[in-house]
Amino acid sequence: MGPTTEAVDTGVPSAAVADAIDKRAGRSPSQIAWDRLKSDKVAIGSLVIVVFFVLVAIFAPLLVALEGEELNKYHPELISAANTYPIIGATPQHWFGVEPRTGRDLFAVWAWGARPSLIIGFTAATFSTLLGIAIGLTAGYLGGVVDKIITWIIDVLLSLPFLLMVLALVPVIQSRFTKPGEVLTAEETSGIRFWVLIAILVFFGWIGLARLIRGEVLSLREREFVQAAKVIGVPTRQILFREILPNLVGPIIVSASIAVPAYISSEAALSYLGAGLVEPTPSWGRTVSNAQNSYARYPLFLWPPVASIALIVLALSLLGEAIRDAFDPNTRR
Amino acid sequence: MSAQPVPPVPSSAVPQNAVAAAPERNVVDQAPKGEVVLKITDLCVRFPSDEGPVNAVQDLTYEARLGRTLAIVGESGSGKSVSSMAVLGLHNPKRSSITGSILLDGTEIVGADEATLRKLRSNTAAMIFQDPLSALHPFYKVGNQIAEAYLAHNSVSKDVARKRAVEMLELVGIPNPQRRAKQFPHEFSGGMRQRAMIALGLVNNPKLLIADEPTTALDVTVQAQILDLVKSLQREFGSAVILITHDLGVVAEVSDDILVMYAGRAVERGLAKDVLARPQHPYTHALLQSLPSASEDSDQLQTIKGTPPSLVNLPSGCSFHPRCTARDRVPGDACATVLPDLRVSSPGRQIRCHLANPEQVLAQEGAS
Amino acid sequence: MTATPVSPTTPTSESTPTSESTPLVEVSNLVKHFAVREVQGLTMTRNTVKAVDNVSFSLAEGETLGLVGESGCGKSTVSRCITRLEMPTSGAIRYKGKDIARLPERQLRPLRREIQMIFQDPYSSLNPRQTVGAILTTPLRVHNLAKGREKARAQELLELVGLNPEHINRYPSEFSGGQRQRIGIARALAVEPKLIIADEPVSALDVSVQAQVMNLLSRLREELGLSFIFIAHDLGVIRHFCDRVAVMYLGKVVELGSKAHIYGEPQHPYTQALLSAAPDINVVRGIPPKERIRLVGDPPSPIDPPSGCRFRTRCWKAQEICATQEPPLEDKLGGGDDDIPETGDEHVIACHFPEIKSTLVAEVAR
Amino acid sequence: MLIYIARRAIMAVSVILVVLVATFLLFFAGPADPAQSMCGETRCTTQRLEDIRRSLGTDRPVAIQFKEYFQGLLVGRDIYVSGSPKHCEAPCLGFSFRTGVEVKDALATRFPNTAMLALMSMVIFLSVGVSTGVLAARRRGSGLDRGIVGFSQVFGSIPSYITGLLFALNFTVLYPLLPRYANRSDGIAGWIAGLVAPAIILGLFYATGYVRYARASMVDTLNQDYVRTARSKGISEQTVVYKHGLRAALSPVVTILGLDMAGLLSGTLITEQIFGVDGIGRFAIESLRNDDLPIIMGTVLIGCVLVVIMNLIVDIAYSFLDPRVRLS
Repeated sequence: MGPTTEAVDTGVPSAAVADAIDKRAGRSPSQIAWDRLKSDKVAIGSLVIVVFFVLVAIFAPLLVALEGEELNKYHPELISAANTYPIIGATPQHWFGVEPRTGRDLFAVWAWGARPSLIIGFTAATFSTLLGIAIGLTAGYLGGVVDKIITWIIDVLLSLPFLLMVLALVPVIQSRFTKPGEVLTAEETSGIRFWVLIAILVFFGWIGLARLIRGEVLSLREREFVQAAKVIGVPTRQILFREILPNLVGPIIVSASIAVPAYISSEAALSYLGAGLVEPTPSWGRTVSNAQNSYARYPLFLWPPVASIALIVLALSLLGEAIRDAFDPNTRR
Repeated sequence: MSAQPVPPVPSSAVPQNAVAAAPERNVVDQAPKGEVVLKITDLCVRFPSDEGPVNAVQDLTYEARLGRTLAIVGESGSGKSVSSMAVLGLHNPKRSSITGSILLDGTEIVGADEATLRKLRSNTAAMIFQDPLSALHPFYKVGNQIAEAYLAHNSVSKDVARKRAVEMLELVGIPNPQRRAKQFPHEFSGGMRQRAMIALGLVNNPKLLIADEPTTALDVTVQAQILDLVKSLQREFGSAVILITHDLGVVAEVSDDILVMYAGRAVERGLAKDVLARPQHPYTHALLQSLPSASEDSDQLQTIKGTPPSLVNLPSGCSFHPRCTARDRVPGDACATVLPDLRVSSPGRQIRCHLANPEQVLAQEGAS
Repeated sequence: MTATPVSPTTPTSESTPTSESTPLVEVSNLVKHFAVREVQGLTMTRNTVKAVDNVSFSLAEGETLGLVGESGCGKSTVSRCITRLEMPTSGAIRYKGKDIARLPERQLRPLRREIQMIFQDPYSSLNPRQTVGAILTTPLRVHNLAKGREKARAQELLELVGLNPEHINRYPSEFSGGQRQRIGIARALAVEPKLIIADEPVSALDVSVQAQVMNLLSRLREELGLSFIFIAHDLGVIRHFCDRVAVMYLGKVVELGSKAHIYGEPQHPYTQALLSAAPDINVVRGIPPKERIRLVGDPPSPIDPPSGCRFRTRCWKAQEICATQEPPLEDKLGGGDDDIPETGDEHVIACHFPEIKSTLVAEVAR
Repeated sequence: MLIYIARRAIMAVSVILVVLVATFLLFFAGPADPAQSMCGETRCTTQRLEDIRRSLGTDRPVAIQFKEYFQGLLVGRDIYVSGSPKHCEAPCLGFSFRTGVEVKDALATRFPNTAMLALMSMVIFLSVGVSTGVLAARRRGSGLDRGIVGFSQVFGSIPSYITGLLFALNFTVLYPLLPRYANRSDGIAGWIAGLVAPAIILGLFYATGYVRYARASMVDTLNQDYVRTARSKGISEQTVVYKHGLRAALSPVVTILGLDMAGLLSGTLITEQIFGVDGIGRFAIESLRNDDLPIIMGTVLIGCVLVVIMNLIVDIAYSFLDPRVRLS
């Protein structure tokens, strides 16, 4: 139920009479969403946090230099010989203390750790979004056998236990990059791991968006404006990209903005479980894994990575929710 | 279309009920009387919205009488459905503000508590809705949905209520009611669903039946069946019927009285046949003129310029004045500045218009 | 109004020479079936919905044909076949003598300029993500029209349909339903078509706006010399706008004739029932028709239509022959030629027992 | 109805088959040499490597290996373990490279732990999630509603392993408020008590999602015409909300439950690791570090079968909830 609230428009505007009151250009649905987003306090707050971490990642070397430290500099002199725990807490030299056993500067580990998280998160989100759009559009628009095959693949992938598969897949795929008998350096292994992670996240990540896009295309295809374009003789590709795709901008942006925190979270989880990034690439997830056993004695080890993962994932998620609300105000509370 | 003088209306068309009631303010005194079941006075319904309060219904006054059908006519957003939902107290009190008075069979509805409303719903006043597919619960069997309403107001066993539901389905002309009662709504055809909806409405023999666009979703041949059904059931039960519609043809087929609404306000009231034959409000007149006819050829349709106004931002003065062709017949700028009252313009007729001699003016309008 | 064909003045690219005798559109034996799956209990059956079954009609240049019938009668499917939104299962659709029923999209494209469509829902028929300008210039770009002055042409089109050309940068959401329908009409006119298929163009509009759009269509038809296939369920709208009327029931044309025939002396029981059921403005004015016909029940499913005459299950005249033999669509009772000499049009009915009834609509003293 | 179930079952079987083939190809036909990994750090002689390969059968063509694996699954087969043939009954998943224990048995002892954890958390997220969501929907726009939605948004956005880890470290290690995981063999009560903490964390994390699904679904349903019809019958508001509203609101929630099954298994996996629960997830991680391929493969297969079966159950439940699915 809803009373219509149409704009007051007295009469059919005569062409001769210039409409002096209303010279403004129309606002597209995206512009309206953007305006809504700008006035959303949660969104702005989340954005500030995200920007903070992005800056940390970009300027990590600079920040570490500012602290006066290096990433892989060991400080055995700060480690207690008796129990391998550091003898210092947070100090002006070591803002987040040092790592037990090795005495590495934890601020450096933390600052550099922001990089892989964000790079993996954004890269995987970009590729999985592109893949999702491509597959979803193909399935939705072509329909028929292609659609059946794609939906079947989606159904199969959706019933896979994701984490278990990924855990099992990471070493297998990694071995694909290794020739038999070859011994890789730690840097090489860690570089391969980095791309394997992205590949796996993308491989499992496109499904949701593809499903969504497929469904939307199926319903948009039946909308009269697409029919009108067909009657006009607009070529199929133009219908797809000019008529249908712009209507999916909202869902795509929302999906991508929700994918980024999901991937950052997954990277940290996998690294925590030992199937993610390996030394020497710094990673918050791995730091958490290393730090959990020292928690009772040296909680400073655990807190920065744990808080950072929680904070960035939370901020990105809330930002994603805010974007969703901005595109679809009906879902608002 | 041409400006032919409209022939007089045969007065024998409608069976007249001659129970007298005390004359009251704003009552169309020439109307034949039945017992007043529903009396609405100065009803206002507002909904908050992002752009400001939506004035869905303003200063609405009317009554419904036993044995008579009142048609409430208007375009989308005219407030016709909103006002009738208020009769059953179906607006969420948190998201609407309702003032004025709705006396349903002697009980005040505005501000009534849930228990009071519950006793009246279905028992005293029932409602049937436009789209029977979405108005029936998809997960429950039709018979059970009807029985539920009966059980709510009668202390009988479930079996008795189910039997009653089957009887009702039979009454509204559903073949094989025993079997049909055990089916789900999506197994019914459109016309059958609306019949089931009517069975649900009448199961407690209410004094007032509100039918909100009951035939809009149906095809014409089925619509005719449903209208016939409503008419015959009304004759049988003697209840008051409020028919909400935008279709003037439907009004002419079944209703005794008419109330025309525009932008949340009543603009014309009277006997249906009188109003439709000789409308006095420029809006009613224009609406009738703009209808293409299946029974005569026409070259050019009369139109109403512009679009219905926003309920958030109603025009000053008379809401219809920006679209009205007769406004220059009113001296000064009264139409744009002063909201006209709903006044008695001729015996049995009320209009909300500044025109002193509307029929004359509109006859000339039609001719020009 | 009478059916005077407006001489075509619109410049056309290539075209087969159209003589007086060749109709603009000729639909013959059009069939459109849809495959559906139906699961009932343990069995799943593959069925076909016979949405359009053997429909034939033709349309002369400048003429307006109305298609009328209840929902599910196939009138929209016919329109979607002519505009080739659907590929017909069989049958021919000849446009200027050329069969377009199974033409591949590439060869169809030049013809798309000449056949346009106006849609029912003013909210779904305009892309919410495009400005009015973009909506109106798309057809121009596709067909290479008004090169270099697309924007000016779009503004002309807005003016033509009575909208403010200044509003070219607005989005559809900023217009009311009636205005949106005008934009849809302007889009159809952008390619300077000869034939417009209008599928329920006013049924989604409020009564007060409906007449505006009807008048606009009448004006444009006259000014631009357009031919129309006009689909509606409202008999008043059809009578107002069309020269000839085809009445459809369950995928078949049951009666086809001039407006005068269909409204003045309908012969098919279904046409009669339809006319009798539709509440009419003259009834509103207190002029009741002399006779009322009420049908029983709902239309049967097009998946399993009745044998013989499809209307027989609801027909009061049905006899045995109706169940066994399908009545052909043909001239009955001497057709309309004798009764309405001035038009001399065909009047065909698919019924075994046709009977003229001229008492069904509220008559106005003339 | 039966057709519907049959179709879902066929789908389920096809998924399992695909996973079977895919995992087999990835693990057994991949360049990772099981023999090499069995030898591990202590380098074997070439002769010893060959022996191991022969006993595993990895020197034979992939197709034959797969045939044997598949045969083992269906009817059982003999596998050479440290030189001597050992019979492995159907469904045979092989023997652990490391310990020589039959994979099936190794998984069977750990499976109840995972199942119990998943079940307990499911009870928590369904009951807490749906009831809170319905409450929020009924009080839509109130402070309570905003609080519920806000909390579920924040709590649901923080990865469960972060909250889980902090919870585990603080309340089972640092300040042991809740019991730590104990083996089933040490007593059922202690076992279940030990699963409470991980189940609460996992359950609450998933509950946040269900709060929002249930709320959205309920808000949507309460705006439906049929709820208005129900209200116009004069039945009590309780009946309107719970009989007419909730019944219809639940079916979309159930579909989401089906989609969540795979995710729930991932959730139990990481929760097991954090809380030290000896379930199949933790077992898989451990085997992964040891390159114990038969176990990894067995776990993936079992995990997949579990998800598929749960999906099937949810689908069937859905068709019972909604008569339109049942009959069309």
